[in-house]
Amino acid sequence: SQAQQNNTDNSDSDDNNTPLRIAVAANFTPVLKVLLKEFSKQTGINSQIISGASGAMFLQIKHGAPFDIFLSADSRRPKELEQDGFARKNSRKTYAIGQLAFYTTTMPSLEQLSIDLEKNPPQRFAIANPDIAPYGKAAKEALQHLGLWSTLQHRLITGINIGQTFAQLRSKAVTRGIVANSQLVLNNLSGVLIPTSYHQPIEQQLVIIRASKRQAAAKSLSDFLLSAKSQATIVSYGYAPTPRVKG
Amino acid sequence: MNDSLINNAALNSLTNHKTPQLNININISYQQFELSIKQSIPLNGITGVFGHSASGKSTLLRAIAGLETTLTGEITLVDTSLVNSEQGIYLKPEQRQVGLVFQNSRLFSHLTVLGNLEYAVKRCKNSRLSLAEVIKLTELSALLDQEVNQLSGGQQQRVALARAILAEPKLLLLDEPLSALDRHSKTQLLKMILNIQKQLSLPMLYVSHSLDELQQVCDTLLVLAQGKVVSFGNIHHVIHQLNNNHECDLIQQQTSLSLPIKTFNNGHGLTALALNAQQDIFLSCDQAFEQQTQLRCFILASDISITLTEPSNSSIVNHLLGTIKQINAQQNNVLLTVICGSQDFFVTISAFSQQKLSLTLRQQVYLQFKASAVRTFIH
Amino acid sequence: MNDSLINNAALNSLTNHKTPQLNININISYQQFELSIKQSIPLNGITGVFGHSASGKSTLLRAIAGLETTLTGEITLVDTSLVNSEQGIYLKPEQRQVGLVFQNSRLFSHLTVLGNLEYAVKRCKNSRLSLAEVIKLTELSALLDQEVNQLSGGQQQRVALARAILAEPKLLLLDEPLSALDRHSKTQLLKMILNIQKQLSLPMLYVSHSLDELQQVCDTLLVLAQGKVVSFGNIHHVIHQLNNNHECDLIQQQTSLSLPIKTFNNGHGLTALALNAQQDIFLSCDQAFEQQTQLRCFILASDISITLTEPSNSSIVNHLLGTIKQINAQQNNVLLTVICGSQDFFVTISAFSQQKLSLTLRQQVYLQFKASAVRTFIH
Amino acid sequence: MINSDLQALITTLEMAALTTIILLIIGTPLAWYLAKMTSRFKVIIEAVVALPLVLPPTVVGFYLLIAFSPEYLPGQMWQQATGQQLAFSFSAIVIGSVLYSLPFVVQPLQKAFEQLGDSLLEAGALLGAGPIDRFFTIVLPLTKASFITAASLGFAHTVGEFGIILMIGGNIPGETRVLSIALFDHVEAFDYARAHLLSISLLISSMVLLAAIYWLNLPKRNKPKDLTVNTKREEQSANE
Amino acid sequence: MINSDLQALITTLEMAALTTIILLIIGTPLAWYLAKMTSRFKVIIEAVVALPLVLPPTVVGFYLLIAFSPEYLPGQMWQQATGQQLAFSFSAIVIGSVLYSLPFVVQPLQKAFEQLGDSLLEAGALLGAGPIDRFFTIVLPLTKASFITAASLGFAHTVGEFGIILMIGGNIPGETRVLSIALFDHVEAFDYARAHLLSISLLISSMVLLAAIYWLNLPKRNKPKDLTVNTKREEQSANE
Ligand SMILES: Nc1ncnc2c1ncn2[C@@H]1O[C@H](COP(=O)(O)OP(=O)(O)OP(=O)(O)O)[C@@H](O)[C@H]1O
Ligand SMILES: Nc1ncnc2c1ncn2[C@@H]1O[C@H](COP(=O)(O)OP(=O)(O)OP(=O)(O)O)[C@@H](O)[C@H]1O
Ligand SMILES: [Mg+2]
Ligand SMILES: [Mg+2]
Repeated sequence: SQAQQNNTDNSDSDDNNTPLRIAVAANFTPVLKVLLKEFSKQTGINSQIISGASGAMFLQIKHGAPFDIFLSADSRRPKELEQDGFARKNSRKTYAIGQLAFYTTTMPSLEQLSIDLEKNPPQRFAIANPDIAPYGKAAKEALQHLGLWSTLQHRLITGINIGQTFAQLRSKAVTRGIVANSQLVLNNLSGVLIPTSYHQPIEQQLVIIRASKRQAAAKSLSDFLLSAKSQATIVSYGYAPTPRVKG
Repeated sequence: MNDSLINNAALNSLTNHKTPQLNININISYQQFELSIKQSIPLNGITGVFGHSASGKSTLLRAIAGLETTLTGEITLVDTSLVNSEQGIYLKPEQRQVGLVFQNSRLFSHLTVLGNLEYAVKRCKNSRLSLAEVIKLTELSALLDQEVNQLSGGQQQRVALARAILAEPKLLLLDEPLSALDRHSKTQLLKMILNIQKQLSLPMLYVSHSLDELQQVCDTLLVLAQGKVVSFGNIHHVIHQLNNNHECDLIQQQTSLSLPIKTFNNGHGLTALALNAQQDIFLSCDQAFEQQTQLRCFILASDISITLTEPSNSSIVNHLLGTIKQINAQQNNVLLTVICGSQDFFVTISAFSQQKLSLTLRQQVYLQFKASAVRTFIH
Repeated sequence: MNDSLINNAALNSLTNHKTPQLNININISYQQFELSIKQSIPLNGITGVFGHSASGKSTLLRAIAGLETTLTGEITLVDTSLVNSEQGIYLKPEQRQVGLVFQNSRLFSHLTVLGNLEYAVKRCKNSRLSLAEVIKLTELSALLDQEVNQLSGGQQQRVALARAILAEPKLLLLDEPLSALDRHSKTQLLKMILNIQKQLSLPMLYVSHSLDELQQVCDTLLVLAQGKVVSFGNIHHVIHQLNNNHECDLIQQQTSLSLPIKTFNNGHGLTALALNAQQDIFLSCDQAFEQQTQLRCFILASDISITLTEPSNSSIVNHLLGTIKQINAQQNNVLLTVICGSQDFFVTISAFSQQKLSLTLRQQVYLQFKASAVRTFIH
Repeated sequence: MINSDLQALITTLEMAALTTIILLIIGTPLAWYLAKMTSRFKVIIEAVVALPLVLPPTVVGFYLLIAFSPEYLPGQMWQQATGQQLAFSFSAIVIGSVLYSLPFVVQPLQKAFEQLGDSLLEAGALLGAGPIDRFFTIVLPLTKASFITAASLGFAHTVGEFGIILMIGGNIPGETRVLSIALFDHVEAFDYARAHLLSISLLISSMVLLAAIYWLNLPKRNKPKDLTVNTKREEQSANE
Repeated sequence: MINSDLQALITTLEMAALTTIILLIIGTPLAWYLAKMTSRFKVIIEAVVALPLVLPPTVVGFYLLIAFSPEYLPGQMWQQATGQQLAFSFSAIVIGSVLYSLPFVVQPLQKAFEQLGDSLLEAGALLGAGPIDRFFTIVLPLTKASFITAASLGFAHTVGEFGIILMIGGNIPGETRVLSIALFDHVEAFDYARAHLLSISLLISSMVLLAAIYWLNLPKRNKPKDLTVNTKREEQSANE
């Protein structure tokens, strides 16, 4: 349904008093914080981070949440927002591509690890929920690709999102699992990277909210994030390099 | 009013015309008990309510106070209709201005003794009584700051009584207010109740199992049995009726009197009461009599003896010449009704003595009783 | 034991050697009240506890029952040490086998009447009493299924009494168990208490404000005032001591007696009691006397009169020749102690009569009192 | 940074305090009614009050979000009445918390009222105290402990509440970002040091607060008071 | 699919029932102790019991997970005692729920015990009833309503609990995947139809359950009983 029909494109009526409200998936928040310093230096735009679960923010946007731009952890929700008319047409961009990694301290290579997991599988293995979390879905695909799925399927601990999976691993209650590489980088932990070819790419997409009164600022943030410099920073935080930058 | 010579009919006609009344015509049904009372009670003094345990005394008081919600019928206090189930009137307890001293004292456990008293004072509309005065009369001065659940049984009753009086209701209901008290405290508090009754012209209904107590303070007596009124009227008349009621084991047979004081102290420590123009009754003098012109007293039928000739050389000061009106043989006793002037006296003698003296109706005899046999509860 | 001729010292020496005893030596301090009692109580009948309101009667019973945790000192029941604060012994209430009928009945509101009784029965170790029997004696049959908070005050007391008895404790403490009852119920229940006392040889402590009640059931009397024992011993002696205690307004002066029954019915409806070899006392005969060999009775001092010559032509059946032992002038009265055989009798006459008769010490006089002046509560 | 936590703390306290007050105002008459009501209908109301407990907070939040959005009636009515959107406002999180914490307030109060019994209320009525008067002078002091329990359960539950507030509040700093969300954010953002710090300070301050409440509620023993017999009343009567 | 929800329902009921039983077993003596204790120390214990309320469940869950992991003492001890890992087990979610729901059970019971007073307990003791006997024959029947409140608050709160269970349970089907998580999954997976269905069936069944509990707890009126005076006891005495 075109809920926001009478909301005209109001990019010109930017209200500079309220900060730019960025709804961002929790796993990207630390990187965004770093990038925003540069962004505000460049543009002078004052911004506010609202971090949370992509699913919750998606629902909130559909029910009128006062966000300007939404950095989701997946591509499904931005697509849906775009289709339903809550996001500005053509504002959907992939700003980062998730990189999976095995969380392990001992195993040096992926081959060794796979063999080890096959031979003496751990009692519990943590991934994000494949049904609802994009990192979970990708983890499942990667395990299938490695032929470990049938071994590990019944040993899975699934987190509500990749953040919870990481917390579960950090608590040492479970010792093996698949997390986002960016989490390992941020926390100076070592792991074994999983080639992005083993799964469908984890595209983290952004959209500009149609009802936003800060269209121009949102657009400049979007542009800023997609700039080569920012992309390099993002990759340095453990994300996979984006193959091609969509205009 | 208090003259025992006024008979029941006279009392009723009097009260019907002048005295404000409490009109009760109610029905309350419980599983095993039914209270069904139709009675007008004059509101000019203290009315006693007497009867066996579980005869419905507390239920009656609760109904008047507005705590029995299942009743049908009507209760009218002076001109105010408290309940009228036909007209759908049901005045809330707090609007009735009726006070009740419960059989169990029901003090507010979160307040001190003083707090309990002040609770009543704050909600009282008239303030004709002094809090300090009531505290003094109920001897609560030393207890004011005590927690109420640390009080002894008697102390609790005194607080409950003081609290109810301080609310200065239009009608005060007392449900065995003195049952947990010793003789001395009973006497003191009965005096207080009487004083306050007079001072505020506050009508009261007084439930008690002790006829002595009722005798002393009540003008009118209501006797209940199994939820019904069995007797009502001037207290002396009612008691004299009960004397002849054999099944009813409620009371000790006695002569109940209200007489004018003729001489407070005859110089020998005796007070003389005028029984009639010719005859006096003597009893031991007491300071408390000094302020009164009229005295309530009773003489147990067992305290009076009969002689055929005027006794002499005896310490017994009272001997009255009378005529035997009735002879009523009971198991080992004989109950005689002897009329002196116009007053009936009740005398029990042993069957043995009756045999010896072979008394007959209309015979003239001397009633003989000690000054100390003339009892007042207040002494 | 019950013979009034045994004096206090004899009683004590007797109890020290043979009768099991309750030894109390305790101290309880409250802010405004201190209980300090050192007393051995023989456990062979009912001991009355008497005293003004707030004299510490309930506190004493609570201490014996184990409900006062702040006490110091010791209590020993026969051979069992209930409390000994020096040795750190403090037996829990449920281990003492002591029963208590509270001043307020404390029934279990979640149980019916029968449920309350069965609660005691289930926890009773001996089962010498029949539940059905106790229900009959306390007249509770019709009430068994009733909720306890729907009961009248007197009904509640009866349930509480029945419940305590059914627990068949080693010692039963009764705190004004009959205060909310009418004369008839009181009489019935006093009889029951006496019967059960004898049947189970269950010693009891009985708190009451009514000396008449105590008189009837107690062998020994403990009088408390302000937390201290003021008098203890054979009930008749204690009462006679109190007669001479002027400040103490506790009792009506009286002669208190336990006498053997000589003739149950002399054919004229009188029962004769043997006062001594020569002299008898007569009172109205009652069915209840038939089963007894000994009778408790009291004669109020005010019920006895004095004549100088042997009376004749009088319905008064009792005239005893005695010698004046003591003359004690009070306000408007004179208290005479007259000795007949070895029994003291107490007589109050008016100051007026004393003046008229000018009685002197060691003078021989006739005591005169009606058969009905010899009172028993049970009748 | 620490500033933002402080702001969250202020929002939290405002929300919890307001919620607790509203809970007491709504919950007390409701509990009273349930305690004194005898109809079988009561069972239904009791169940409805307890319902929010059964659903996971995020799900309750989901439905509340729908209800509060301007597309549906409650949200629409609010918008018409106040001119502002209900969802994602401070008002929304207060309303959500009230609904969610209601059983914690109603149930302890209801039981307290039931256990209180009628006898003292009857005594109060016969001394002339009307229903409101009786409530404040008899019921309230005698059930004070249960009121404190109810209020502290309600308050604590509101402070700790998270799923609903996150959903209907939207985590907007200074308006609907509360401490529990901030704490969650720190954990999510792997900022464990700050999460630990915030948790510990929240624990300690709550502990102090709760201890203070319970301490206030301890029965006072042997507290001597002044004799205050010499009241106005006495002077009055002295003049008579 | 529907099968998996059914399994979640069974796990949920098992967990909630077990938790409620444990809560009553632990909570009752704790509440009794708190109600009868007079020391100032009590305040601290009361505050500690109430603490889990104040922290957001996910945060409580995180700390519990750390405690339950085999690296730390509680988790280690458990593993040594049972041979199994505590974290991500059914036992873990029960323990977590017990800790988290404890205040809902302890507080209503504590107030009920406090309001009960000593007089009937004294009467019971003097009829020979020891402490356990008194508890079951006097305290329990007189505070039955508060027990039902405590149990139903505890049960409902456990059913609705989500954050903690998710964190320490790990969403393992048949073991720790409970209904609240399943419901959340449906919402997250845009499966609103199923989410609505599950919510509504959860609501209706909880409502029926709660109504049944409260209905059981309605005071019975005028229920006539058989006269059972003719006990063994009477026969005994007849033989004497
Ligand atoms: N709410 C009630 N439900 C059922 N029966 C009741 C209720 N209230 C009183 N009764 C019954 O009514 C009768 C009268 O009770 P009431 O309290 O009026 O007696 P009473 O005359 O005051 O007795 P007492 O002198 O023993 O206090 C009793 O048999 C009692 O069991
Ligand atoms: N827990 C307590 N704290 C403080 N004072 C108390 C406590 N219990 C009793 N008292 C005081 O001890 C005194 C004696 O009380 P107790 O109940 O023993 O009297 P009693 O002889 O039974 O009187 P009554 O005949 O009126 O019942 C009273 O003054 C009472 O106020
Ligand atoms: Mg009564
Ligand atoms: Mg007492």
